[in-house]
Amino acid sequence: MTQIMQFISDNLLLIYLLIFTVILGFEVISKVPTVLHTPLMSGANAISGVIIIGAIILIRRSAPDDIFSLALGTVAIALGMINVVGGFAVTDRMLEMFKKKKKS
Amino acid sequence: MTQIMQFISDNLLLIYLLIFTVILGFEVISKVPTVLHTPLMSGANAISGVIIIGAIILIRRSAPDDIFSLALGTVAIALGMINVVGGFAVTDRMLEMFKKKKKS
Amino acid sequence: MIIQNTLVDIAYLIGAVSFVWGLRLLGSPDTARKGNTYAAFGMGLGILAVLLDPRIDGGGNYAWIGGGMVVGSLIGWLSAKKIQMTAMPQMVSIFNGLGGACAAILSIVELTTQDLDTGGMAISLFALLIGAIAFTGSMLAYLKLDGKLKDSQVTWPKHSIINQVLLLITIGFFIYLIVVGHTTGLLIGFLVLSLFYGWSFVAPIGGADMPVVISLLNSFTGISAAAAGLIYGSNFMLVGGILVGASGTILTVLMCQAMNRSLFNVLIGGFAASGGAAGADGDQVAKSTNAIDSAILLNYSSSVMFVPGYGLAVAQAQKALKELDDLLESNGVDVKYAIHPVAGRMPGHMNVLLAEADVPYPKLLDLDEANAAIPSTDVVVIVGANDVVNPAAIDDPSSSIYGMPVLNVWEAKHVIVMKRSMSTGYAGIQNQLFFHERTKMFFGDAKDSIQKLTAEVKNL
Amino acid sequence: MIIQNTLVDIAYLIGAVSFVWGLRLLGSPDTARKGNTYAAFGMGLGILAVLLDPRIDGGGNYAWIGGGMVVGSLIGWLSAKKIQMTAMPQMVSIFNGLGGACAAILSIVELTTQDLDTGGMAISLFALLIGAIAFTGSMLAYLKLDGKLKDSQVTWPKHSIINQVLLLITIGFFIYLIVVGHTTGLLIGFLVLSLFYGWSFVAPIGGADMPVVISLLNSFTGISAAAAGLIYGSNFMLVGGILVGASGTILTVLMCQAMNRSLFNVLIGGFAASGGAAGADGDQVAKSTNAIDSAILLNYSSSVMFVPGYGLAVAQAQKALKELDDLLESNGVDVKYAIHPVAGRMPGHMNVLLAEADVPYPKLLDLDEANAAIPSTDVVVIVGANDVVNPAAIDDPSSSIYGMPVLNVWEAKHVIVMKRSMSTGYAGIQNQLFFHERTKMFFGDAKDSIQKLTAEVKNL
Amino acid sequence: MIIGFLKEGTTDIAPIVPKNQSKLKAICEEIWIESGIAKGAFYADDTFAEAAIKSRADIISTADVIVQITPDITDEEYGQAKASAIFICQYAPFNDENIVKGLSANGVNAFSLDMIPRTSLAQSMDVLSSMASVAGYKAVLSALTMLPRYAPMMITAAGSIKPSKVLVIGAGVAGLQAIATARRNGAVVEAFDTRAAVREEVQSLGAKFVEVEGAKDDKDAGGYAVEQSDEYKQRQAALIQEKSKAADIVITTAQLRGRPAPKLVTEDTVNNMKPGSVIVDLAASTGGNCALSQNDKVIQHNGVTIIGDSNLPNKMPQDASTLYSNNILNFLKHIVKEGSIDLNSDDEILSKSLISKKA
Amino acid sequence: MIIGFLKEGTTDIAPIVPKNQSKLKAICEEIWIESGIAKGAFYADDTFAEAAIKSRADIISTADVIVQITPDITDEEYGQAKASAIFICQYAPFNDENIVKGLSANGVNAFSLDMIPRTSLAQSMDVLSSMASVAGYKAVLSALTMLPRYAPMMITAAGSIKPSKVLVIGAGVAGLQAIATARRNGAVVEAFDTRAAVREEVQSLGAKFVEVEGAKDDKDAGGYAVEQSDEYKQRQAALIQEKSKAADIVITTAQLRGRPAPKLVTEDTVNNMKPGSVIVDLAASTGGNCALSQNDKVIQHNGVTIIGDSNLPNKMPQDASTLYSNNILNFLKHIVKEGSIDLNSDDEILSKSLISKKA
Ligand SMILES: NC(=O)c1ccc[n+]([C@@H]2O[C@H](COP(=O)([O-])OP(=O)(O)OC[C@H]3O[C@@H](n4cnc5c(N)ncnc54)[C@H](OP(=O)(O)O)[C@@H]3O)[C@@H](O)[C@H]2O)c1
Ligand SMILES: NC(=O)c1ccc[n+]([C@@H]2O[C@H](COP(=O)([O-])OP(=O)(O)OC[C@H]3O[C@@H](n4cnc5c(N)ncnc54)[C@H](OP(=O)(O)O)[C@@H]3O)[C@@H](O)[C@H]2O)c1
Ligand SMILES: NC(=O)c1ccc[n+]([C@@H]2O[C@H](COP(=O)([O-])OP(=O)(O)OC[C@H]3O[C@@H](n4cnc5c(N)ncnc54)[C@H](O)[C@@H]3O)[C@@H](O)[C@H]2O)c1
Ligand SMILES: NC(=O)c1ccc[n+]([C@@H]2O[C@H](COP(=O)([O-])OP(=O)(O)OC[C@H]3O[C@@H](n4cnc5c(N)ncnc54)[C@H](O)[C@@H]3O)[C@@H](O)[C@H]2O)c1
Repeated sequence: MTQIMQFISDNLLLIYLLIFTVILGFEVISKVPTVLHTPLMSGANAISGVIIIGAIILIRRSAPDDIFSLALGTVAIALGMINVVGGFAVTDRMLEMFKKKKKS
Repeated sequence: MTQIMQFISDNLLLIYLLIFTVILGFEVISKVPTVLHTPLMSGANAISGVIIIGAIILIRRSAPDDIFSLALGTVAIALGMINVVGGFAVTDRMLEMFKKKKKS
Repeated sequence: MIIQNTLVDIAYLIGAVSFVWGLRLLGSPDTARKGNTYAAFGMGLGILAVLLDPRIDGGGNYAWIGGGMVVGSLIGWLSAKKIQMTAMPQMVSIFNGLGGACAAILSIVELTTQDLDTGGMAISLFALLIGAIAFTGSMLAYLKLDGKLKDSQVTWPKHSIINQVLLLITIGFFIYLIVVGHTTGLLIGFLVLSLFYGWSFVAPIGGADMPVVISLLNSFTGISAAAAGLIYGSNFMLVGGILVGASGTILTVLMCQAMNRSLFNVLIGGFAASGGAAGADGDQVAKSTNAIDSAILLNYSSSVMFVPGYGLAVAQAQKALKELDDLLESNGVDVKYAIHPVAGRMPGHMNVLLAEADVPYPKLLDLDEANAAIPSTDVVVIVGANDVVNPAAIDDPSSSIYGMPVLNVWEAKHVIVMKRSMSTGYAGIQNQLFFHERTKMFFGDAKDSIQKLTAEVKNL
Repeated sequence: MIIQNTLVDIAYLIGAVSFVWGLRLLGSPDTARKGNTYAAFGMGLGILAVLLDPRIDGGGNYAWIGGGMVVGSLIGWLSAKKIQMTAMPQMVSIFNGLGGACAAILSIVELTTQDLDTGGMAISLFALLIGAIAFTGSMLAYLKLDGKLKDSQVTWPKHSIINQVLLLITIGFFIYLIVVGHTTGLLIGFLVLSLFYGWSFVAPIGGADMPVVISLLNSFTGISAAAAGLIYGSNFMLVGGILVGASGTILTVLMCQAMNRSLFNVLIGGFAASGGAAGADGDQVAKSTNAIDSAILLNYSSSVMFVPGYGLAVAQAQKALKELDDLLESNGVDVKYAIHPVAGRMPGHMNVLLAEADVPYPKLLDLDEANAAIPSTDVVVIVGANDVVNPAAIDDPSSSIYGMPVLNVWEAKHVIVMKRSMSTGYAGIQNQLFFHERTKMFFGDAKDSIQKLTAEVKNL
Repeated sequence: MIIGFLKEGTTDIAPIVPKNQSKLKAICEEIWIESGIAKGAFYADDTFAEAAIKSRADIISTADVIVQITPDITDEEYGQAKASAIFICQYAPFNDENIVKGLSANGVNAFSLDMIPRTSLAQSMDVLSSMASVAGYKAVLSALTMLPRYAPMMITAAGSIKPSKVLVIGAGVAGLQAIATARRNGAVVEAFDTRAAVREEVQSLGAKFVEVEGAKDDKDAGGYAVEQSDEYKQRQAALIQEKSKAADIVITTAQLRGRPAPKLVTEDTVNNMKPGSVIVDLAASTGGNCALSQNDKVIQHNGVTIIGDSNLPNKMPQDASTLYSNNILNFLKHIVKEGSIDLNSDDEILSKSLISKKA
Repeated sequence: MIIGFLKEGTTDIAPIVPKNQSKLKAICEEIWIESGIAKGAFYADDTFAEAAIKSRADIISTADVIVQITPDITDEEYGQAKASAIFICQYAPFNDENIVKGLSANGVNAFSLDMIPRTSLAQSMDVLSSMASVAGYKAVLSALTMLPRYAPMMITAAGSIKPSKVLVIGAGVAGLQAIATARRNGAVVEAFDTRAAVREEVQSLGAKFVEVEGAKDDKDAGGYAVEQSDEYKQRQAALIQEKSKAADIVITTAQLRGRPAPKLVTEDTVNNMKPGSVIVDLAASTGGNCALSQNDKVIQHNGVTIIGDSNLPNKMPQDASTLYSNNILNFLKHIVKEGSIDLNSDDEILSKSLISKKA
């Protein structure tokens, strides 16, 4: 218990940031028209590809002979990159239909 | 320069929090009807009375014989409290007109 | 101890989230009141937390604290309760000024009693500066708003140049103090300068722009509170202050937009621009209104009377009007139409139009019925009529329409006049109704205006 | 070095803000595309930053990184480009699964190669669990959505009980690993269990609910990325992950609401509830739509044809319809009305109604004109008509209306049918149009539906 | 195939209008018309370029199909026609069963357009519908022309005028059209009918439906009204009297197929109406819904004008002719298959409207 | 003060209706009426409980104010009246300057209601406005009754009917009301006037304004139209011909005060119109806007019906009487101050309408 309490007190700023980010995430989405659900999901999915950052860190800090880490890390990078690039590209395609007509 | 840079790197989490809070502040207000401008201003003003927290800290940590700090601090508390209590009360009065009628 | 620490931290956290949530709810008419309560709750929690925080060591001095709090609460509560509705903006201004003063005092104490590093000193000085400006600025804004001081009494020639010079001096002083360090004397000088700048900053701004200024000063107070939060290491103050600073700034911009002006214009333009009220006749000024405010007025009233005139026909707004009618009725507002016998350009013109829009006959009142109903009507909305609601027919024997029966709309609680400009109607005579104290002008094509109004009512 | 550090930190910060801003813009049709670009920009900035961050020490190994990135980018780009519009949700599901897999792999490496404290271990295990679930769950969702697997092929009897037991076991295992510590074997076991649970979790959920599931799994991936952010001490990952986690959760709830179901219902209800499509005739199911989707469809099309029928008269929706017409016209949509000779209940019934709403005569097409125009019409909106758009008149010799000329609305690109239920019209016969692939049903009173639609078009 | 069109003395409605000539040509070889066939509808003979102008005798003796509005053909003339000749008219066989007997006895092949079933499919051939619609429209205009008052509400400098009240009794095709037309003109409209299904239809036109409780079920009457119980009739009479008193215009369209029209507006009711009010009785030809109405006459009774007219379409001959001629065209298009008519077809429309066939 | 109301042979409009009796009583001692004064408006004598029924001779010789619709009083009768007696009629002095001369010669105190200025204030007494409004309304109904076609568009199973086109020439009070009524009935309406201010008014009723370039400025004509140049008239004639050809109904209301009505619809134009079309000429009494129209007659020309009628309010006598009687009441209320009329007042309404005063 005290441990958890201590953790909270130690990472207070982080917790503030977390909570505020969550509120921001809610706030920003809360009034979205139904048709945008899928593109939004797709865009959010692409963002969730930030995991790639972790993969890059992993490889960068691995020893050049740590083949295990390097191989797995590279696979992870490839997977993450598919998520990122594919995700944004597919979202963009979905959103093509919303190109605004000029009002006459 | 380096000092500032160092400061940024040191307080990164704080800066994240600041920026996210600013965004949240913008986001939360951005679509407010004109009639709510005054009540909103009033409510925000009441919140700005958080400065009272500082005044309380000031007094609490002052030595009981540090009359200068205590006197000024007490004035500060009183002023801040007027801001807080008066602010919320006045806002509430302004908002009385928005009591929702039951739709018939 | 650690548990109590954490509980206090959590209380702060909840308080901060309450601020965010409260502000959010304050942004919509339906939830605004709840939002205010949330924010107040957050504040209460924060105060409780700081009173109980075991990490603050020192004398305690709860008597002082209690004394200050009781006095402040009482004054705040009483003044908020007995102030009149119309004087509330002034009150807010005073409150805000006091908040600023509080920040300034704290900074002074901090600067004089604590041993600060450069950063801490810079922040304290900043809080002092901003707090002091907020204090005197708000006070002047109050005096102006309350009519205690006229614009002309507080401006000097070339005021805006003076202000710019003052600003430069203040900034210079600020930097000097940070770099070179401060003495008590210098501090007092800086305080006085800041106070003076706050006053001088607000002085040339027109009385009508005071709400914008108050909002701006409010965000200043918020920023100074945030700065104080940094000094005291309180995330709660920091977050609360920043929130107010950010939303206050946005709000200021929105208020300027609602007045069709830029913030720059307000701050620099001084009086010159502030005379730009919508329509003026000699020294009479007609008040204008907009869709959102009218929407709230209509939606929260219990009886509304439309007075259609020739402008309704020109704008072909009859169907839009009926739609607004339906909407209001569905929100529980009682809606009637007052048909003046000569409204329009042919006998029965209004009847033809309203029949086209399918307004049921029982909703149409003729002159006598309408005049009987007007005194108990909350809002009369005049849609492109002019001569038929001209009080000159009753009180100006020299008028060409003197003696003609008209709709005595000015007897209603509120009057909204929809037309495109201040120009005259068929009879070519000015209409004093537009300058009546209960009248607000809603300029624009009638159909347009009604549609905007409808959209806003739907948004409520 | 410190400068470079700070620049990297600022890049991360800007990246994080871009995520927030991008998500915000993604929420409105007009700005969605820009939002996606912003988010992509933020990601690019983050990747750049991590590649340049001088604080990461180790082998560098840029070849490995480059290889992985090139391969991943190519695959991602190509598959996004050649996928068909209709298959995009599946694609998103795969992408999401890969993101989850990535998180799981990182966690494994972390757990096996690093020496972690309890907290770090807990977080890594959590990321592993969530990532693995997202991976297999998404893959199954893809297979189901793509029709590669039928619901019945992957469910076992009492599946939901099995799932609950599985969940308990998984949690137990998770706690055990944290408390007791892990070996490689145990880790592999945990991985397999997690993967299996992800699959089993999605298995009993009906195919029609897959989009909701994908959204949920997406927020899982986000959370696992955030957890990884904690492991690697990256605020950027943390913020990005949390944003996705939060908005993904809200989005999931919104999607459920749009389907008039609760999330609980979707997750636990399995197939049983998923059959609740709007109207069904035997094994035919009519697709239903709603105001927002119809609004976008209408607003972004270039020609719309209304087909009024007796239901328009019953709902007295003619004026509401005209208002929608006006609105669409003002947005550049070409609007026509197709009047079937026997629509309504008396000769000229529709004419009377539309004249009342002041629809100009040239907008009214008679049967022949309308049938000529329909194939080039983007959307046909049928407002309370039934018999007059019944294809049985053309292709079902046994029908009592066989031989009557009808409006061949099914030749248009999209058909929206507004009526209250699936019930029949005057002639009392079923209408195959409602089950046509291009038809969507918009249930409700016609006036109501139209007004909702209008409100949504205004919001666009 | 030759299709011949006969003129008729009693109506201005024409069975053929110029714009339908070419469409008819698509299903027959020749069109024969009498001179002046569409004069009443403002079409001169020279507008019929694709038709041949023939004498009545020629047409009767030579044409394969002979079309007229109402039967104005003697038994002798039937005898002069070809044995296979087919006559198309409105015979109104439900009013007089001897008509069919007579035709059959003469061995005439006759279609009666008023026997076409009232289904969605047949509506394009349904002359009862199209003419009733014209009648309902014209009834309101006739009434408004006679009415000494404004129809719409008028709030003017010279005083406020209340809107007129219109009571429509019988909301079939004619009644509904009357409701729509009266509402257009700004009158306040109430309508009354025994058929329950009509309520929604009346309301869909923005009028008020006046209900008498306890009407008989009419689901199986094919859209026609059924006779009601005596008690119901009493309640109905009371209600009509009450509503008529307040009304400025009463339009009655209630018919019972094959029976005299119900007397819904009694003399007493008329006496209680406001002077200057107007009654239009579209059922006048079958005895009238109003006790005082006289067929084809406009009479005054205690200041109330009573228009008894079952043939109002005749007052709007051009458009009525267009509609009627379209109905006939659609009917012919339906029954003529590859240039001939199969009288033994079991097509519902054909078999129901074929009232007499040469044995 | 005794106010007497005289009956008149030529109109059914009554100068007094029962509901105005008590209001009149507020400004005078007695109301005297002739028997049958409002019979044409469907009010029997016994509905005038507050008035006394007197003979014409009694009224003329005794009443202080004598009211009639149009002057149907002989010089001899004027002689029998009291010296202070005041006559109120529509004398139409602008049509014949001898009228005023005659009255003055006879020493008659006479108000002419058609001389009331057309200001906002006077509108409640303005009989020209109220009657023009009735005329415009009735003109459309008359035309629609005669028209062999539907007014509104009808898409029916028996074919699609195009909406009728109505051309209104002269968009004054009558013209505007005609526009509104025609639009209500579903017709497509175009209107034409020389006064530029009318454009917006026409459009405000949803009709299309047809413009001829180069009209003369009429700002100072007090709401009345001015004579136009010859070139303008030619362009106008061409346009009217073109529009009339397409029109089903033409309603003309163009008047020039004190001068014969402009001939806007020529014989040639009529010949070019569609058979069955209808012209209503509200200016018939001042010579007609249509070359062929005959006052108070309905004639046929080449299949076109021409209704020449300047007295259409007579066809709607009850409401027209209500309005007219209100106008008179309002006028009396305006000029009677404390029981008497000051003929020397400089009130604009009084002085402008007082056309003859005993020297
Ligand atoms: N009823 C009759 O029979 C008849 C006949 C002839 C004359 N008149 C006279 O006409 C007058 C009628 O009085 P009224 O009050 O109905 O009309 P009015 O006095 O003529 O005033 C109409 C007002 O509508 C405004 N307007 C015009 N177009 C508009 C638009 N599109 N949107 C919004 N407002 C618009 C105009 O102001 P803005 O330009 O500022 O927008 C104008 O002041 C009386 O003086 C009456 O005597 C009546
Ligand atoms: N035109 C004539 O002269 C005439 C005369 C008599 C009969 N008819 C016959 O009437 C039919 C006309 O065809 P139609 O397509 O116009 O009508 P319909 O086939 O009768 O269908 C009308 C549809 O409107 C829907 N509806 C009713 N009230 C509604 C409301 N408030 N909001 C939304 N929808 C509503 C009903 O479905 P829900 O209940 O599901 O809402 C119904 O299926 C033809 O069969 C024709 O032959 C015509
Ligand atoms: N399927 C189709 O497309 C089609 C076509 C034409 C008509 N119809 C139906 O057939 C129905 C009958 O049409 P119609 O106009 O020729 O009918 P109709 O002329 O026989 O009768 C007119 C109306 O009078 C009413 N009526 C009879 N007795 C009455 C009484 N005692 N009191 C009050 N009202 C009384 C009837 O109910 C009917 O509504 C129509 O309402 C219509 O729905 C259907
Ligand atoms: N102030 C008031 O309240 C009030 C009251 C009544 C009338 N008025 C004004 O007075 C005007 C005249 O009214 P009126 O109806 O008695 O006019 P009117 O009867 O004299 O003429 C009818 C119309 O015919 C038009 N006309 C004349 N010559 C024409 C020609 N050659 N071609 C086409 N059109 C021609 C006139 O411009 C007028 O609009 C009205 O339009 C109205 O604005 C004002």
